[in-house]
Amino acid sequence: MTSNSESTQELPLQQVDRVVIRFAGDSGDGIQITGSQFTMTSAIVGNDLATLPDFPAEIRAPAGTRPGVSGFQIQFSSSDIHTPGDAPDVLVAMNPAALVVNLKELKPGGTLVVNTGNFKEQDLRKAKLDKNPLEDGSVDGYRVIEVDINERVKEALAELTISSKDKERCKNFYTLGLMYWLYSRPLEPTLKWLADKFKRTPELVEANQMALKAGYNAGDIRELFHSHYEVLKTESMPPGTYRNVMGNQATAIGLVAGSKLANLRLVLGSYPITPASTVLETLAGYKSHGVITIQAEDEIAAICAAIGASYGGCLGLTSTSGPGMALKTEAMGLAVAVELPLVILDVQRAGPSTGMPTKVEQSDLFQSILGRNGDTPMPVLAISRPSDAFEMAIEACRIAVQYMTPVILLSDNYIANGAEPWRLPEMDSLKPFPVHFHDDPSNMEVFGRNELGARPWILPGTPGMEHRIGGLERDSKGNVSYDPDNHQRMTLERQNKILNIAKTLPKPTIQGEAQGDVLLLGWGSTVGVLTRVFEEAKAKGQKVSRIHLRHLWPLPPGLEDIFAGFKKILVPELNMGQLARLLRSEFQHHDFVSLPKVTGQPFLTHEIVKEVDRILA
Amino acid sequence: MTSNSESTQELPLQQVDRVVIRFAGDSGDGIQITGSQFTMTSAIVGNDLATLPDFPAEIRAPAGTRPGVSGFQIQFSSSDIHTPGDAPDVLVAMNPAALVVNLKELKPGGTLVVNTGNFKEQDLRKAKLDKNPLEDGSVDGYRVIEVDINERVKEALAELTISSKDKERCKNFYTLGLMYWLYSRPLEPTLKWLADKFKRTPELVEANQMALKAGYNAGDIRELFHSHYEVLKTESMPPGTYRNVMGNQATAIGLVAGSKLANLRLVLGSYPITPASTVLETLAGYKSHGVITIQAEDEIAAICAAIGASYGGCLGLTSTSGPGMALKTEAMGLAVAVELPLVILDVQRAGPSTGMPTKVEQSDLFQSILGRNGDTPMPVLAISRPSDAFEMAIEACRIAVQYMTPVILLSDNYIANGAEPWRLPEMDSLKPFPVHFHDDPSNMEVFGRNELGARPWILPGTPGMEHRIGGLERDSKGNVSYDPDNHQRMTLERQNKILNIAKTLPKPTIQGEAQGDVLLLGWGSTVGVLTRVFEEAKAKGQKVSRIHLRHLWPLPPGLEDIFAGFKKILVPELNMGQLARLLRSEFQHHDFVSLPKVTGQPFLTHEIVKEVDRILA
Amino acid sequence: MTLQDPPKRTRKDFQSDQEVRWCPGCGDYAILASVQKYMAEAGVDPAKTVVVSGIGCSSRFPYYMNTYGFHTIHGRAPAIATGLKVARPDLDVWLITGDGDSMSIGGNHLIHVLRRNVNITILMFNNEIYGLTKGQYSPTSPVGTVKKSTPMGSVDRPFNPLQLVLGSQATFVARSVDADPGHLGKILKAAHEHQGTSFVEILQNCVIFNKDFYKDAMERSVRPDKTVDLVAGEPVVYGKERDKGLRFHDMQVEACAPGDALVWNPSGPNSAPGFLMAGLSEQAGMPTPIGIFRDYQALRYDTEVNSQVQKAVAKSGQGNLKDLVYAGETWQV
Amino acid sequence: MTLQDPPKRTRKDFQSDQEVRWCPGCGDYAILASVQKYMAEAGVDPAKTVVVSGIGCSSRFPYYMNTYGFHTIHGRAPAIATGLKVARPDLDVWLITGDGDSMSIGGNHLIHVLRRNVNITILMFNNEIYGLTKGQYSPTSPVGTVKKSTPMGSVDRPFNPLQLVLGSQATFVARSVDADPGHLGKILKAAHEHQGTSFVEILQNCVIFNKDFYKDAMERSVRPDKTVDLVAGEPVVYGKERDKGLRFHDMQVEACAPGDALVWNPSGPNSAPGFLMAGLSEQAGMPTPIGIFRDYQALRYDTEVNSQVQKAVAKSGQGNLKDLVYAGETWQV
Ligand SMILES: Cc1ncc(C[n+]2csc(CCOP(=O)(O)OP(=O)(O)O)c2C)c(N)n1
Ligand SMILES: Cc1ncc(C[n+]2csc(CCOP(=O)(O)OP(=O)(O)O)c2C)c(N)n1
Ligand code: SF4
Ligand code: SF4
Ligand SMILES: [Mg+2]
Ligand SMILES: [Mg+2]
Repeated sequence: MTSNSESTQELPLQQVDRVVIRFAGDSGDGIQITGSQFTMTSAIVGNDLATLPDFPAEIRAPAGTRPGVSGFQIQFSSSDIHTPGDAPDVLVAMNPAALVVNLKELKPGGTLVVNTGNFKEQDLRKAKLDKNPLEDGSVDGYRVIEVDINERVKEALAELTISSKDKERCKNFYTLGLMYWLYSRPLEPTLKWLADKFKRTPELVEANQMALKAGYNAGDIRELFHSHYEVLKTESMPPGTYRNVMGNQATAIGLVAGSKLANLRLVLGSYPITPASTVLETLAGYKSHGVITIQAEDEIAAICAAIGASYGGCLGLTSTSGPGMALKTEAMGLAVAVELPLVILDVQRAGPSTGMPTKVEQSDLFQSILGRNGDTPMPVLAISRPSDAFEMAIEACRIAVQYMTPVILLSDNYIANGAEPWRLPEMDSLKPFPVHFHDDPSNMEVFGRNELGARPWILPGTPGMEHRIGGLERDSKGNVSYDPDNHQRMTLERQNKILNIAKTLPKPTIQGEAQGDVLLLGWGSTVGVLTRVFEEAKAKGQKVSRIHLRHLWPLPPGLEDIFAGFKKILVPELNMGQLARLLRSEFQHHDFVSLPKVTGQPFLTHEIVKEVDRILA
Repeated sequence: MTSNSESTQELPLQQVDRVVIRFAGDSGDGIQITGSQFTMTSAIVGNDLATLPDFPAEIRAPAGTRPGVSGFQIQFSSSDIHTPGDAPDVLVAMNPAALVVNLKELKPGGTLVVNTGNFKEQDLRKAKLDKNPLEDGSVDGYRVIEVDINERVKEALAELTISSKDKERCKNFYTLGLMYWLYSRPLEPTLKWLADKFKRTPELVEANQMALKAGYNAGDIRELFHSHYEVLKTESMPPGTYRNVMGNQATAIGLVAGSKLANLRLVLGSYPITPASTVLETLAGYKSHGVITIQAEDEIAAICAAIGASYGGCLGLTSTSGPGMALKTEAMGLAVAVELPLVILDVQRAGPSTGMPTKVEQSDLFQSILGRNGDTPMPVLAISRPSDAFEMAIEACRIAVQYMTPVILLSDNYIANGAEPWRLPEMDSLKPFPVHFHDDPSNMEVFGRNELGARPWILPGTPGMEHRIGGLERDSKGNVSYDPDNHQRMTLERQNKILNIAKTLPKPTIQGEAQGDVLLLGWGSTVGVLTRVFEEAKAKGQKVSRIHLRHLWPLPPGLEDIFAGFKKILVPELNMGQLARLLRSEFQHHDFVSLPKVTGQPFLTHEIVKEVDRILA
Repeated sequence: MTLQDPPKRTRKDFQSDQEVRWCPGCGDYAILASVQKYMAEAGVDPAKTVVVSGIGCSSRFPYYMNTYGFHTIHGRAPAIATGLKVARPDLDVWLITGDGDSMSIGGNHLIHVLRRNVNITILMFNNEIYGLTKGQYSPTSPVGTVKKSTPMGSVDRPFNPLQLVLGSQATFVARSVDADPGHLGKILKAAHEHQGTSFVEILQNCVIFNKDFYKDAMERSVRPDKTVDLVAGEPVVYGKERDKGLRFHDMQVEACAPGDALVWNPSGPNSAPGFLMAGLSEQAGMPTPIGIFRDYQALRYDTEVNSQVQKAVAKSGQGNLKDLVYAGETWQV
Repeated sequence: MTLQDPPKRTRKDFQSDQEVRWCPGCGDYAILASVQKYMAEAGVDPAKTVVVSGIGCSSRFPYYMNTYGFHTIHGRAPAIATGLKVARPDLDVWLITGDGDSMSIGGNHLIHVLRRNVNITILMFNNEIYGLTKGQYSPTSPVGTVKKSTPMGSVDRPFNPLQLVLGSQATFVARSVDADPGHLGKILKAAHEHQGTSFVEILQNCVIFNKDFYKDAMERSVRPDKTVDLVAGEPVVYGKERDKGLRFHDMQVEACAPGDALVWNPSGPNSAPGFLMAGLSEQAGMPTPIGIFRDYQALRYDTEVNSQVQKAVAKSGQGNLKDLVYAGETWQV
């Protein structure tokens, strides 16, 4: 049953600027692979792009059910884009559950590709549907392309000897082929990827490649579509070598880079937790870079192992997410007290408590900046996108070793699993900051301070420099001290050391005019959507500018001046307004408007646009 | 060698309004007992009083050393007082270490009582002194009373058959007797206390009682002093039944009271930690009140056991200090998520990390209000003095059960170990707030909400009401939900429930005028010193008023109006300015001046007075 | 006096209205069915039953049980269950946990609940993997395990779960397997009837991340020859033909004729026999022991804590608030 | 080739400039002296030595040692030591802990460091009390302990520390006592020489809060008759006259003539003999065992982790940052 299809002599090739596709299907359907292949190929053809994977919470929810639906949205464009798009132009729905879960977000008049092979009685039942949504009017108003992908794949692979189960597993590549044709993408990158991926089972290489081509050809022989499209390569992308990268991967690479620039061995202590686990897994694969990974018994042991490694003269690192951060609280205090470098990566997810582990939120900000017993200041940085992770990870390492302090590096689920083209740095643009261990016994002030306020780092094993450190308050020699004045002085020194980091930070750059009605202020993974909002506002002639904070504590210099240029400062956050509250306490004389969102989903452009319009009304 | 003593026929009895005595000696000398006996007796004669015990950090530092010095300061008065006093009028120094550690704080011209029996060569050596401070001019300018207490006690007890070691142990009661005479206190309360304390060893009752009387008589037979003093009973104390109480003890009693008013069994899960341990120890003695105490394996288990008990329909309680709070962070989030009542008592000490466990600080405020992963709001209350602990503990219990929420109750080391007269409440003035468990299966919204925003509390064991709760985000029936709108709604409901508590709180009362130049704003254990500062300012004619916050989150109503009446709001805190930062973020249009102090010691009156003068200058 | 018969219940009475969401084929389904079946047969009252769990695939268990349930946080269920049981000794408390939840992050609470001997029933689903976080090795994975976080193989020696719990003074220790509902049912009964903490390790198949890890011993065809079931009062004999016996010699286990086999006694004060047996499968040629390794009566924390309260009340009378407040030296102003 | 003699050192070389601040009479002094004496005799290099500790009276130990030292947080020293030793296998890492620090709050890290067999030496000072927090009972206090938080006596069964660590797959397990420097010195040497995690329980007198708790077995006058020293290769014989022997029978220990006594072997793969012995003093009439319960070579985590790194480098070459950054599919714009 193929509908909406007419045979015309030649299908027109239309150029479009940007397209949003959402792939949706059962988590067993290989949706994430389909999405990431489409991403890779689009990156290679030179589009700008942004992605939003959406996993089910369960490992394998029962096939065909609504909780089992896995989604992957990509926006790709011939001009700059910054978000995966609010509403998809095309929805590919591999089963009824995927259709009903996603349909309401498809653009009016958008294209709906459905795999009718999965719309049988029992499929509808699994999705808890009484009626077939393809037949009850639900899909009216959309351009519906019905393909029995199951059948088509079976036919295409009829001659292969692999099991019918294995054949069925190829259907995502058929789907991908269809989309490649529709948007004029080359097959080669995926063909190559398949050859590599299944190199131990050549029959699977063949089958998947055949399915991909069959899907492509199905489009080509005009079976289905009225026209096909071309999204040209972005001209605005700066020249350079690019690579497609996921956030957690780029973070891992950046941390290795940071340790190398510091001339230290990287030692990760970690306990698996969604969505941070892949950082551990990635770093476990970097042993040839001298990286050591310790999968500890819990988050407390993980940070403690990292502290032990830093004490031993390596760069200690620990990676986790919200509940794990909570557990590390006490040990963070120890690292502050003994003034050892340490990087603490928090890939945030939706809370409180276990919350929604596979959803995004920026709600660990307060915990990071203020959530420890005692006066326990610690620098906090935030990654804003996969392609920014490398640089921010290096920055975290730099601050940690130069200031002898633990540093919190915030990421989130959206960055962690999102992918985008990353313009690779020139290697010699990376400025090393090698650590010099202190080894002069004639000058043994363990808590003496250099011009930055940092204490010397003394390597255990250095003859003649034996000393003791610990969590009790201590004097400048490291010995326990209950002296009142000493505690006052040490507390101040610890605070000033951290505040002084601000001096080394650049003043944030303003996108747009330095004066105006509204300053959009964001941090972390909202960068894309805020850029888009800014552009829309500018297009409308609104006096809106934008800055994005990469350093959350200490705050970068120059904010007072920047804020003075605007009537209102709009702070959209994926939490209940944490940064806004912090800014109000630091800057008393400006008008901060908080725009909180806590649905576990990223902002949509129009949600913020609406708020800007409201403020300007 | 007794100096400064002249024999006159009759010693004058002078009336004085207030006196500050500091007892100081080796931690083995029984200084804390001496101090608390003086306190009890002064309370019974009707003085107002305030105390400041100062323990050594070590259990038993080597005898005679400076780190082994234990101190106890008491101010007692015939009029209202609020602090243990800045500088002592009398210093009792039982050994050279105690002398050198404390001398610099004695008032110029003050009285110094020294036990010369402990000023031998080896005693000086233990205190790391080259010369005898009694002979090198160090004590010039003080009225020095030298008594060989060791010898006097030996003589006084010569006829007793107990060991000479046991005799020596009586010297603190000799000293106490001297002071009782000097300040005209009755011996009976202490004689009675001794009889009870040593009831199993009558020979020790006799010895200590004899020593006490010998000390008293030594004063009386005019061997030592020029005059003696009387501090009349306070007329301003409201009538009622009084009892002398220490902070941790009053807190424990208040928590039992809270559970009884809620008609629930109190179940404490705790892990020992200074200075909170005595709450566990006190409650362990209240078994006949149905109180259950679980000494858990760590702080995490402690709070979890309390959560388990609350889940089972008891009032769960956990008590700890800073590092333990840090460890409880994750579990607090669970309690917020499942919305069970729970009281978390944090007896603060100096941080960060292990810090200075026996010293005071108020630096867990941020951790308490903001230090959790996710948006995880929790009410925070603060006790301000031993006599206030009972009421605040009940208030914490009330909020916990009425709002189905964990509540943090802050105390600190100064309150915990301080003692003062407590005017006992009339029992029928205590308003019960009995819990009604929900047991109607026809109405089973596990996360439905009443008019306060609280969910129903359903007792496991209730037939027909079986349900599940957990840390994953949940819908109103308690089932796991990843629905975006549900998470937004639940997050809001959790936040509003806590913010709404403010509606039930009284507007803080202002001490002084509603308009003025400076509003002194404090919280917690600074209440006494701030009251004193207020009184001094008033006496000087400064336009200073004062409020003290008992609820730190949500903040009580009416603050905006109060703040509007003042040019500056001075916020002295024993931390780096945490409340001041919080207030700035909540109240944008007022001028908050932070006065931080982090020496591990309470504020002295003049430190704050100086700041007030500076502001007004 | 005749007791009233408990209402007859079926498995269905213990099924909640929530859709079960483990991966198709996961061993957790079989365990869920066994537990529900046992509860129905034993006439357990769902309203008096609480299932507490930590975090992990296994720990989703409470949602599927039509009893009271508390899905807590990772590793902390033993502490929460301790508080609950001490507060409410009348409730029947079950604790569901995984090898990661109980032996990794929750290790401390596990060993302490066992030491205290709180009267609860712990089922530890051991799939030798972290399922929920998608397949990292766990503290029960053998050395050399190649998984996501150990691309070159794990190098840490695993726990022997039963030795760990015996070392923690556990009073009831048993092992069974998801795929043998008959055996599992028997063990559940014994565990539930034991007074004190019962610890049951259930080998559980994670079909996604550690498929059939236990098959060498547990596959139906080899099971009789590769496992030995420790049953109190019975000789330690195994094999399809029950032709192989085991006995002790000098603190070792040695093979012997069935007739010479040791008669199993898990109930002595000394837990060393169970400890030795727990290590058996590490000995070449020896079967994997299942069944009951220890079943011993000892002091129970929950009971004792409550009886101290009763004693205190009996001695000093039910404490009254006024006495507490007005205690000690008081005076009038 | 002759090795250069290590510089001769004395106890003084291991004494820091900090005043020792335990209570007069505390058993910690004797242990400190024994450790310093052993280190001097063994020619240990203070600069290569790190003493890590948690929190407790015992954990103040590092301040008094003229080596590198890290006084960490309560219970976490094993995790910190693991990170340190893995990062710096060249350092000699000692860990000082108390019964509360290691068996209460630190239980999880303790069992995991033992399982991993990280090459460090752990000295656990067991005074059956929380000293630093002024005398609450601990997880090693016997049932019925009346202390500040247990006015009616404790009701939780204690750990047997040696059984707990053996259950955690410890490879070296020993027990000694503060008051017997000769024995303690011997044990310190064996523990330090063992490759892998060594766990030494040292019974330690807290004169303030738990004075002489161990005197029934450890007082000098009764010690020979009330303790039995387990020494590898020697018969298990004790008594002032060495007239009492012990041997195994059916997984029990029984008394026998000295000539029939078991010859002690702590080095087999099976730790059940040590486990059985560790429980001995709970058996009426039996002595308290001290000495070495287990001494067995096994895979070491610190070594293995580092050798995987070396293997990876050997296989793929020393990783270079550019290759890492420019890996995978790249393209030019
Ligand atoms: C504090 C915290 N740390 C980490 C996690 C992530 N986490 C969830 S389950 C799990 C391991 C589960 O393993 P196991 O107990 O064996 O259960 P299984 O899924 O195998 O049944 C981990 C690491 C978490 N939820 N919370
Ligand atoms: C997180 C935390 N919880 C509690 C404490 C308080 N505390 C310090 S030492 C200690 C117990 C010490 O007992 P043990 O390890 O046996 O040492 P000992 O003093 O007996 O040598 C406790 C509970 C702490 N410092 N930190
Ligand atoms: S991941 Fe494994 S343990 Fe978890 S549900 Fe799936 S099969 Fe079961
Ligand atoms: S309290 Fe006990 S363990 Fe601590 S120093 Fe004193 S005697 Fe030693
Ligand atoms: Mg598992
Ligand atoms: Mg101890």
